[in-house]
Amino acid sequence: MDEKDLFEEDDISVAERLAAEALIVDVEGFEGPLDLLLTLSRTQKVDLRRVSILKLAEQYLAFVERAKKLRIELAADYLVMAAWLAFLKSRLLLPPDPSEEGPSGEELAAHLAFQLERLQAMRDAAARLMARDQKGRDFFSRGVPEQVERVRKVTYSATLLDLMQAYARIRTKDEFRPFVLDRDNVFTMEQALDHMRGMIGFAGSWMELSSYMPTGWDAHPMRRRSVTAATFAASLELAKEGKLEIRQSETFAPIELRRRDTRDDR
Amino acid sequence: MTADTAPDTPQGQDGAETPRESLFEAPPMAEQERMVEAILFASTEPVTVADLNARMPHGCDGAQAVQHLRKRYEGRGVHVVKVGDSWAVRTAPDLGFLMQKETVETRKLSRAAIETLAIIAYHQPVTRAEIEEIRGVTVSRGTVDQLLEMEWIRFGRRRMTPGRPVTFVVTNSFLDHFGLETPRDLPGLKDLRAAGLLESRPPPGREVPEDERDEDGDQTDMFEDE
Amino acid sequence: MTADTAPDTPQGQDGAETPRESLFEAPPMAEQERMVEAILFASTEPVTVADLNARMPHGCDGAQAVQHLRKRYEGRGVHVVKVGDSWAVRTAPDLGFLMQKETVETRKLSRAAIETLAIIAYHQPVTRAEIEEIRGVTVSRGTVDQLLEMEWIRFGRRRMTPGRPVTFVVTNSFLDHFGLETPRDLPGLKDLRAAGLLESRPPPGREVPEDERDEDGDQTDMFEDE
Repeated sequence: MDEKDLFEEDDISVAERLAAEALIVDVEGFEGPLDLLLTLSRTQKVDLRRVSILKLAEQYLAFVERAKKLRIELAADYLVMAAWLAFLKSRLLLPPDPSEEGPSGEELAAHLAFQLERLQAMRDAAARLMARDQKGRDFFSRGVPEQVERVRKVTYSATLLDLMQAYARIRTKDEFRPFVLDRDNVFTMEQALDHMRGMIGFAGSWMELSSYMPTGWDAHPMRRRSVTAATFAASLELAKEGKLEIRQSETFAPIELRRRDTRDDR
Repeated sequence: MTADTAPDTPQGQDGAETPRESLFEAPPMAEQERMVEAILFASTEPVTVADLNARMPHGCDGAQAVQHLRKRYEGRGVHVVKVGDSWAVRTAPDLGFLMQKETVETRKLSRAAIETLAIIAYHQPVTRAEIEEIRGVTVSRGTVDQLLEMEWIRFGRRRMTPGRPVTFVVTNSFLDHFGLETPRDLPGLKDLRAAGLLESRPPPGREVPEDERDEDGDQTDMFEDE
Repeated sequence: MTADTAPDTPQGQDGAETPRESLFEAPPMAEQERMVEAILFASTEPVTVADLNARMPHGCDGAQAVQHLRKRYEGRGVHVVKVGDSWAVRTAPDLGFLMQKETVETRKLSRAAIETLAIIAYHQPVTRAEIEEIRGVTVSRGTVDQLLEMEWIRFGRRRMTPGRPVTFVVTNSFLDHFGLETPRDLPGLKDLRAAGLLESRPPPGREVPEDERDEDGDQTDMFEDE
């Protein structure tokens, strides 16, 4: 097998080779190229800080090569990493070209080492975290929590200003108010007619309109106006019916009424 | 202490007194008490002494430990109580009030409520019919109930008119809330106008005459009996 | 004079208990300790000091009472533990062996989820891109969703960098689950920081603008005030 030769050329141990083969089989199990690199670096059996990035790059490239030969489809990011490592390898092997821009091979290698170390550190931290005493496994909360009864209390707020404004609103503006009659202060024409019909029979001589008004309606100006208007309207109505005569000597003079004696209407 | 329970019987894991561990000393009573404490605390239901013994290391005396624990919790915020033949931790009965979480929500009074309240305040004692007459709309039962419940209004004397309708008056709580000593301290219409709250001229035909103050005068009569 | 407080008014009994508790002295500290004891025992979730104070009578000092209580339970079968700015009663971890019965099978977290959780805890606040940078692999939506759903992580402030990416931080539930008082108590945090492994170090050749560095300054602040 040529891929075996490839590994042999690289002079790696049987154990390493077996491990690499296991990696290939397990490729699905890796969480990305960095994870794979971290696993590969373990075969170097050195402290992560002293890992040979060059060697690691070679191991990785060999892995990818092998995977290709086995027709294992590698995800794109594994191939991107392979390309980058090939580039890194060339940088590390060739003497630095002063005309070339960008970071040196050593800088790039140092950063990769840092990334590996950091990933390993996070894995260790995760393991330590999970090894801690955990709730529901090592320590427990109360088995029968007592129900905290939620009492919702609603308080209503209103200030004196709210109150005054509300009252002012009621007493002044009626735009939102459906029409209703303020019966207290309104004397209707019907009432006036009823009232006058009772009186008219005795009104043989001229009498002022105001004397036909019911008592108790003159104290309040609003009521006074209402009763005046109603009584006047009622008298016009009675005149129209021919039961009443009306006269007024001049403008703004008192209006006088008397029964019209054409026929005894009683 | 429980040496009489046949040693070395392979009673198994469910046996309360698994004697296989009889080689070891039972933990000290203080430790047993800790164990009972933890078990009773975490258990989802009351635990029998047998169950305690089953769960504690061999040689433990759950019955005794629970008695120690019960004593320890005497007068504390939680008690160790016996429920049937089992044991449990419970809140001390006198602290039950702490198990209520009161959330106070402040809401604005509805327009209907504040208007009704204003009318009652300014015209008390006032009947429902009168409130409706002034507001020009029906007063819903809910509105009045709400104000009654808030203790801002209460029932006053009945009117000596046909039907003997009940009247409403404002309460001391109302006065307290609005910082008034008596209902007479309510600002009159003149004050409202001065404060710019009545800036609009009365609509034609609905003039508020000066002697409207008389009404307030009438109103004060109603409070005279305080 | 008192005609208005007619006996048939419903004002009486309730009016009496109008809460004016500021008139009363706060209960003695021993009593406050009992109350805190009852509240903490009754709750599975950690309770904030503010919540304690809200539930205890006016004038109580929950913070002080809980300290007394914590002392009282030292070495006992249950402990009073601090979780973030909240307090809870938990069984002593050394007694976990008694509790097999109470153990709830928790959903097994995937390796990716555990790593992501650790990265968020140690690097918080951290963006998704940073998590991916550390793990060298895309963070699947499901992983983050699972941690969010478990309420072990939550969204933190947005980064003030282009794109304003959201950050993730761990929650109080996380601290509670792992018995941590604060994120500063994470195991090995100090060593990791000393080793520079919690720095976000940009790959060489990619210069990081100044303001982005400032952000990282903020980030470390989270732990720095030890």
